[in-house]
Amino acid sequence: MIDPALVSALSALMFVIGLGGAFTRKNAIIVLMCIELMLNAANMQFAAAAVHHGDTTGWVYTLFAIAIAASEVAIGLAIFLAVYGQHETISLDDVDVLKN
Amino acid sequence: MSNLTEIEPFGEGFVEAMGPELILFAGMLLLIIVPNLGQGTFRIPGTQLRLPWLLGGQRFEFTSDPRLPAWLATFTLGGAFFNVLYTFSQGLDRVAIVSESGKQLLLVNGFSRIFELIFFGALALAAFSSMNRLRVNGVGSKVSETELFNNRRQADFYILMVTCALGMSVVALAQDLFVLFIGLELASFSTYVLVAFLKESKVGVESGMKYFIVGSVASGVGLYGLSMLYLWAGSLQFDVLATAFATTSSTDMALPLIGIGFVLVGFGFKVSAAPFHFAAPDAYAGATSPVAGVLATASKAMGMIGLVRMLLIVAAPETGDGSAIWLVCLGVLAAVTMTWGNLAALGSDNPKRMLAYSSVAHAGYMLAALTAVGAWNWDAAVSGDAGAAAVAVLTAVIFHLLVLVAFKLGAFLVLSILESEGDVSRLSSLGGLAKREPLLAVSMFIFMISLAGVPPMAGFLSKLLVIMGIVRVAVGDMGAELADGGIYALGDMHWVWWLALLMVLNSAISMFYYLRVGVVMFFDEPEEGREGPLPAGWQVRAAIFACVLTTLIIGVAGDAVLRLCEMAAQSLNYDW
Amino acid sequence: MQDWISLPLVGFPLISSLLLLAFVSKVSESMRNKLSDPIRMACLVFSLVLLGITTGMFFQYFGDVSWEGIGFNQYEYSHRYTWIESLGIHWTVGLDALSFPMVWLTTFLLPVTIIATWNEKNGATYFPIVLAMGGALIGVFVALDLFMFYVFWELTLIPMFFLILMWGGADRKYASQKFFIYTFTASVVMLLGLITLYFFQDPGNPLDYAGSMTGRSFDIPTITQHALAENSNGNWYLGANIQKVLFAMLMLGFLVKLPAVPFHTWLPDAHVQAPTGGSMLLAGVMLKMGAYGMFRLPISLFPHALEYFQLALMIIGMVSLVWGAIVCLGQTNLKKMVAYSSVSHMGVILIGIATMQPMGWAAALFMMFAHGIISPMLFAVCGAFKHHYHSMEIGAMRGMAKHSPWIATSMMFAWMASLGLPLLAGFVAELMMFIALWYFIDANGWSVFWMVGPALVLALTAAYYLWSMQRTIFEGGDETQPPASLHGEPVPDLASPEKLAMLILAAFTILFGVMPWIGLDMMHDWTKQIFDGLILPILGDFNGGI
Amino acid sequence: MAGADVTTTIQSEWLDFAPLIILLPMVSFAVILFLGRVFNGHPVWKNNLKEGGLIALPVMGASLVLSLLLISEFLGGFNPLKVFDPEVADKIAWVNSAVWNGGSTVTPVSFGFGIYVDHVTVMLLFVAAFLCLLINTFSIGYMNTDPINDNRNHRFYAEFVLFCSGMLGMVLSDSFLWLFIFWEIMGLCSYLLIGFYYERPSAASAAKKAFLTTRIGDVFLMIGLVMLWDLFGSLDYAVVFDTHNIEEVAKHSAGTLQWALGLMFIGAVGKSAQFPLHVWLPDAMEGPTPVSALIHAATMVNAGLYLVARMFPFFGAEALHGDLEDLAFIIAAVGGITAVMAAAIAFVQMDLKKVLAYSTMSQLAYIFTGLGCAMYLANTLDWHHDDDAHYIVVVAFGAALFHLFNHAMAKGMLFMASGSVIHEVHHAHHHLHHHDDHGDGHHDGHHDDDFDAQSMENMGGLASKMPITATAMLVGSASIMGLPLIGGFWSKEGIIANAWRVAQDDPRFFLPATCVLIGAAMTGFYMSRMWFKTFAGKPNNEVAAHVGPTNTWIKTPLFILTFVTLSSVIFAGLGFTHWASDNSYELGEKGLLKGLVYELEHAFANSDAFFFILTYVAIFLGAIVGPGLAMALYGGKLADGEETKPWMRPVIQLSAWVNKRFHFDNSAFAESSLATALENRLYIDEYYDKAMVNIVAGFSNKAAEADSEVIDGTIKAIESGSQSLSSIVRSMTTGSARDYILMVAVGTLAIFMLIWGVA
Repeated sequence: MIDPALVSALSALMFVIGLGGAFTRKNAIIVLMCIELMLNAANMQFAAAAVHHGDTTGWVYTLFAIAIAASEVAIGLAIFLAVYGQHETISLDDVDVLKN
Repeated sequence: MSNLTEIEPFGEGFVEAMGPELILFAGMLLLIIVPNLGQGTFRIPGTQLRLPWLLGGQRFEFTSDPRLPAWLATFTLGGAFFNVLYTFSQGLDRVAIVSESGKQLLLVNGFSRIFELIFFGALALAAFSSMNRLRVNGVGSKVSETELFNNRRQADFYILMVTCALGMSVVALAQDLFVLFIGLELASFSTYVLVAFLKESKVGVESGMKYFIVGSVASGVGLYGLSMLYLWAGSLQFDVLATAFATTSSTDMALPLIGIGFVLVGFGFKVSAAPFHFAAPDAYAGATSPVAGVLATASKAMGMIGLVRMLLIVAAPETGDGSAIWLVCLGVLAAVTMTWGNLAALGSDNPKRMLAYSSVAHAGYMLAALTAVGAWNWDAAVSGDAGAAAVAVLTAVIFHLLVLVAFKLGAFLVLSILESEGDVSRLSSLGGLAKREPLLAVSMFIFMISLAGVPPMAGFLSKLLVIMGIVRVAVGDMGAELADGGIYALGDMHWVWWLALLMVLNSAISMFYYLRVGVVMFFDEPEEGREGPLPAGWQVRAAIFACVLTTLIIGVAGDAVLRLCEMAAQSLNYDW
Repeated sequence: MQDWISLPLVGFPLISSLLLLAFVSKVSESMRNKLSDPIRMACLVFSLVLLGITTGMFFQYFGDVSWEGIGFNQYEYSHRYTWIESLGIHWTVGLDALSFPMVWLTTFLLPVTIIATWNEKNGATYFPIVLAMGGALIGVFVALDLFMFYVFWELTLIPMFFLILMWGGADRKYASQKFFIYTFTASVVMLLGLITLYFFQDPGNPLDYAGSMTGRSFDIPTITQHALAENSNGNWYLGANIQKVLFAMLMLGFLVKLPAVPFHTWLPDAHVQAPTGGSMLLAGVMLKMGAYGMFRLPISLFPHALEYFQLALMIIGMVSLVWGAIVCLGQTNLKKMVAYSSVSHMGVILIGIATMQPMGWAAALFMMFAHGIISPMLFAVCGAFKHHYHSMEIGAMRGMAKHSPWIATSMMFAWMASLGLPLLAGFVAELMMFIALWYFIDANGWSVFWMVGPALVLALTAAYYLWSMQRTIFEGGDETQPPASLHGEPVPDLASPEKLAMLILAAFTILFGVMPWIGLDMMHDWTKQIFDGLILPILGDFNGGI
Repeated sequence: MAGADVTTTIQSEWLDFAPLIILLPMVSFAVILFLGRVFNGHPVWKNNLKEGGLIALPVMGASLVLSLLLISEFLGGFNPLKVFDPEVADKIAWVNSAVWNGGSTVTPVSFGFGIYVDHVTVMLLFVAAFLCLLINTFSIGYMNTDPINDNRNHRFYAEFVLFCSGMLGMVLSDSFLWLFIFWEIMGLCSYLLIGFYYERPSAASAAKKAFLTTRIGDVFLMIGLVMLWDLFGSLDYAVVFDTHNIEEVAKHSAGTLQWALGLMFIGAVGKSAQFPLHVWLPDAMEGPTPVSALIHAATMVNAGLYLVARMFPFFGAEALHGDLEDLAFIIAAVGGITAVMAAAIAFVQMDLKKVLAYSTMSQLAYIFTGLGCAMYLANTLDWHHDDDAHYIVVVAFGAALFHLFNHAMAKGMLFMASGSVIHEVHHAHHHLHHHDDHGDGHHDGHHDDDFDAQSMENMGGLASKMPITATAMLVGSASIMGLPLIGGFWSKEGIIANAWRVAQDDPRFFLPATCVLIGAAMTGFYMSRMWFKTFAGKPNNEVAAHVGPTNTWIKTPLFILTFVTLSSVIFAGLGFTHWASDNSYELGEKGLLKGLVYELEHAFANSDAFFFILTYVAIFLGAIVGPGLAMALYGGKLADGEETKPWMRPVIQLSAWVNKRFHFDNSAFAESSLATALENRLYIDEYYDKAMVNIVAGFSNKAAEADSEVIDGTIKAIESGSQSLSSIVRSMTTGSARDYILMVAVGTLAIFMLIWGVA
């Protein structure tokens, strides 16, 4: 069995990649993917911790988190579509009517 | 202290305990079903017999009324609101919803209920006053319609409001961090869509997108923090976390501290604390005003619950001689937030952005108050009755959040009237309001000076309470020590006193932009094309009037509300 | 005794004006204009009722209250109602010889202001706001609860803000905001001071009227009593350091309101832009709130700190006095000049306080009162000048004595009263300040050069007033062209209501100049009481005699 | 008098009415002003009541009668002082307060008002009340006949009576405080009356100058009073003159007392127009002539003298022996300098009233010198115990006061006479001009303004046209010049003699002594010059030739004053030179004839050789050198066919003879820089103006700028600073969601580090 610590380390890496990607990429879809990466990092950590503590609640948490991530994607994509309809781009840098 | 009743889900007493939530749930179902009722029939397969089953088809006149969903939502939220009030009047029972394994999932007590009061009140007002105004002609919209949305789309809007309320009430009740998080996400997702609801408008969708993306990142960080806490403690129950935190030696603090820090980010976004607030002004500016008002009041209160639970329950300040570990961090956050918000609002010409920044500033004031709680027993010699001090500060925070609904949401509602006749992205949109509708202008002025904290408005009392709380912690029992011949200097007070000073100075800065609104309304001429009477709509005016009355009455005679908040604060932690 | 203060003096003007305003805001524009006259009359009658009540109080008609012999920290007509119990907030009202003259002055100025600005535009809203202003001002003076005091202190800003914003001059937008924000800034610092003071009370020592949640009290008599007890033990109440800090914080709020140099720059802007009625109340009563507050709170609570900051106060007072006068001389705007003269006169009050002499304090109190009668007249004259000649520039209109003898006479009278002509109200205060100052300087071995400032100012004051009169009342005559701003219309003199207001103000200026004891005796009594009750027990030994 | 038992209180019948002397005019001020406002232009008001003149007249009469009753009672009872006892309750407690001297109680302090009567009071009371009545009479003739004053005379009379009230109040009040209060009221009236012709810029400016200049003196006076109060704890005469109190103060604060009195003296300098605060008086002649006569010659300017005379008890106090001699010298020196300076400027003045103004200044300076010398003597001689010394002091002080009396009467008369001349010249001009309008078209553009009715250039030979005026002027001039036996002779000789007496003791006093001696000659010159230029010789122009006689309202006071001035010899015989005496030298104790002989003996046959010579030198200078030069330059016969009264005929003929015999060309002097300087008033006004404009106005303009730029600028900088800070802060909200996420990440890192750092 894999040491939960390694899983945690991987999840930390994923989290950092996700967070870093979120503010370096322009395309909203990719940013959304980065967010998913962060959520998945958390999921992994939950799973690892559940193993570590031998506590089943962690699995439940993971499942719920996946559901959350899914609905997030649904909402996100819907919003991006609407944005594209109005702005004809989903580049985060170009959608900046509102500022200051 | 009333006894705690533990109930399993759907067990005996569950309906009474979960009354408001069940009302919301029922209302949500009604909102889904009722607007779809029509002459729809169901043909029994293989026959020509058509049974009317009322769904779909040519809808009834009643069910196709675009105002119907709003009424339904208003009654639902209002019903929940009054249900909460009723339970208060009945003397609240503490009820915990426990899982089969005995873990507390939800806890009904004064603290959670008073926040529900805030949520339902704000949402009910927002729903009620949105009744006549949900049109397409938002800011910069391509499509222009003069009619209201059809009632199906109306229904979407109000369903989201109700789900938002449901999510928020889960946040208020949750005793498990993850349950809290789920509630938070439910409310957040609803608000993302509400913000982006005007999909025909450029700014509407843009604000929605920004709010969504930044919010998602923040909750992603928060969730990761959650997972770290879980990794550390093996549970996300608040009491388990609190015990674990209190027993962990300071050398092993790394994991929980990172976890708590990450969770703070998630909640920080909700209360729009700097530097997590950036999406807020954009969101407020793009959303319809009632929704923005909800963001500034209910959503902020929701974030505040998270902070309170995390900081005061989990990472509670040590009961011995010392202060919370996060004290400096939160103090800095508070100072930066209030100053940033006020400075940014100072130069903002967009009334909604201005209110957004002011909301950031108010978040800073409340963070300062929480900081003070963190310092509650900073020095055994002079802290005095620290528990009472902590209750006082928390009371102040709750009171502030409560009255904020009246004057912050009220201000947004005034803007919403103007919004439904056109653009409100410039301060000059408010020009000549005093001539066009004096009572509205006076109401707006009252909201503004209440936000600034001018007596005798509720905003003054709340700000006073916050300052009093901070000073109380900073001064502690020095008075008694002085009377016994102790000698103290300014430097002997806890440094949170300086947060109070910063806070009053910030109030002074805020006076600039609040007053400017008054000047524009009472001094400037209306913009071209806006000279005529304002759009009609008694509902929104009634809501504004209610807000004004609340602002004034609580400002002048807020004792009862204050006691309610005190009771709520006391019920957060019975150790105090 | 019946409560003659809460409802009759405070509630009545506030509520009636709010009702009037609410009513007016609901009617149509044309109806509003029609309502202007009856509302004006109603406000006048209301304010006369207020004046009647306070005058009745003076003549001991209500409850046979003698204004002399009230001990320190004793109050007449006092009543206490619970307000916000959990915080120890009460609606506590009461009067003593410190606050009563100010209350009377407020009620006196209200009808006079209404008469003087009889023809102000939008009267239907203007007069109720003036009335509300009066109610708020009275509230400040009768409040005996820190919270209530602060509430009314800030409440006064709102009607004044609207008076300036809606009836002011061209630059009223800037001025009204500056006025509001500047004084608000200072008062929130004061608020923090008040709250800190609140929590520095000893909850162990059972406090009357303490809040259930806080264990402390906002009650001014109670706090004063505790402070007195502590101070007279030979200790500094709250300890030296804290006392000094709190004194400074409270004083900041009051100094800005007063205003003292260098916190005065809101005043000229506010005055120049304010309408006549606003200026009259602003200069007449609102500035005095600062001085009143000083006596009521920092001085009564922190006498040690007062002595510690004596030199600082003296310097601020001197600087205000001299700087105000010098700047006056450099003004070309009539109203600005008068505004700066107020700064200068407020310096007299500060100096009087800084002398820590009964006579100096009595001088300060009488100056508050006398300036409260004279400065409204100054501003009424300025208002008439502006109203009739559409200009505020000194020299825009000359030879007023020829074509506008009433304005000219009023102006001459007011100017002379303000420069301290004997037998007019201002002289007594200046004289007493002078004597107290010299007595103090001599007794404490301070340098004689402290006298240079006041002496210089006596001459400078005469200089700027005479200079302005030369360019307005004198010269010109037949050959002087009326200012272009009149557009060739004939030059009007004062209207009848203005005349009446001027005559009333002049009569009282003379009355209190010739018979100063009417007001001065009770002020003297108050200073004597506070010295007997507070200062002497505390500082008597401290100095070891001078 | 000093050192006498000042608390002696005797019941008096008329003392209770004394406040009426002040109150009657004060009330009539309001009455006249009010009636004038209401009835302006009404024929009854205008013709029958003379626009208030006939309301003022009986009021002033009543004041005079009451004053005379009080005086006669004072003289009859002849107690040194009659005061309200401070302990007696009927003194009005005007201001009550307290001071704290660091002890365990506060000391109550009270300022009250009461009436105080002594020799000095009585002298000034009579002068003021008497002249006020006469000048009121004159005003009715002067003001009401000038069309320029139509419908504004009520203002004149109102201010006039208010002034009288102030003057009478000042002399009657029982404390330095009330002296100051009434002093200021007089100052106000002076201001108003100088600015009576408000439409003239020169009048407006003169009024301002007068008020400001005297105000500067008043400031010092006020400080002096405050210091005095500090020393004695009171300003009541009864307290400050109390021998015991003075002894107490003298123990350790004699120096402070000298400072206090010195500062008070500066107030007197301002009010009495002495160098260096004299600049206002000549300009004050912008006011109507009765004002000049009353305020700026006869009464108000005496207030300064009165104040100095009031200080006498300090100088005479035994306890302060020798402590105040420096101040006495300063008083005398200021007087001496002013006497010469003013006389010199008077040499070149062409304006009739200006000559008189400078003359006033100069004569007041004489009185100051006299007072200074008397005070020096009182302060240095052991006069309480040594009878000779006592006599010297009393006579010295008496001479000064007597000169005050003589000068007031003479100068009042001179001003009224000059007013009468101006009035008639003006009328003549008007008449002529009016006449010309019909005859000669090109005179049309000729305005009143081009013609200066006050200039002596437009007079000459008027002795025949206006005999009574000319006589009054002659007698008045003689009195001022100190021609033997007439008016001021008695007092002036005394002043000169005392100055030299003191100079023998203290060489510093050679300065004032020399000045007054030279001044005598100068007085002789300029007064004669004025008279001859006005009344002798041929009319200088057409207008002067058409001047007619004057009216009865004007003639009456001239007549009375001429008589009073000539009666000076009788007053001298009655011992007026001992006026300031206490019980040992009673008024008229020797009997009139014996007294007169005594006085003559002292004047002309002084046993002391030094004073014998001095007397004749003075007479020579004042009565021969001065007038002689004037005759030589300006004397001349009347025009052919003109006749005048017999008593003036020899004077005119003498002047004509001297002019013929000794005439010399003075153009060298007239064109010298000295003459230019004199014409420009020695440039003093110019320097003051420059100081005012450059220093005061310049500084205040800079200050006003600094106030808005620096102090308010700081506030504005804070505002604009926060605005720009705001735009910086807001610019961080770039609009790009990426940046927002970045900030979230940064914030996360920050929280992490903050918590980490603490943990």
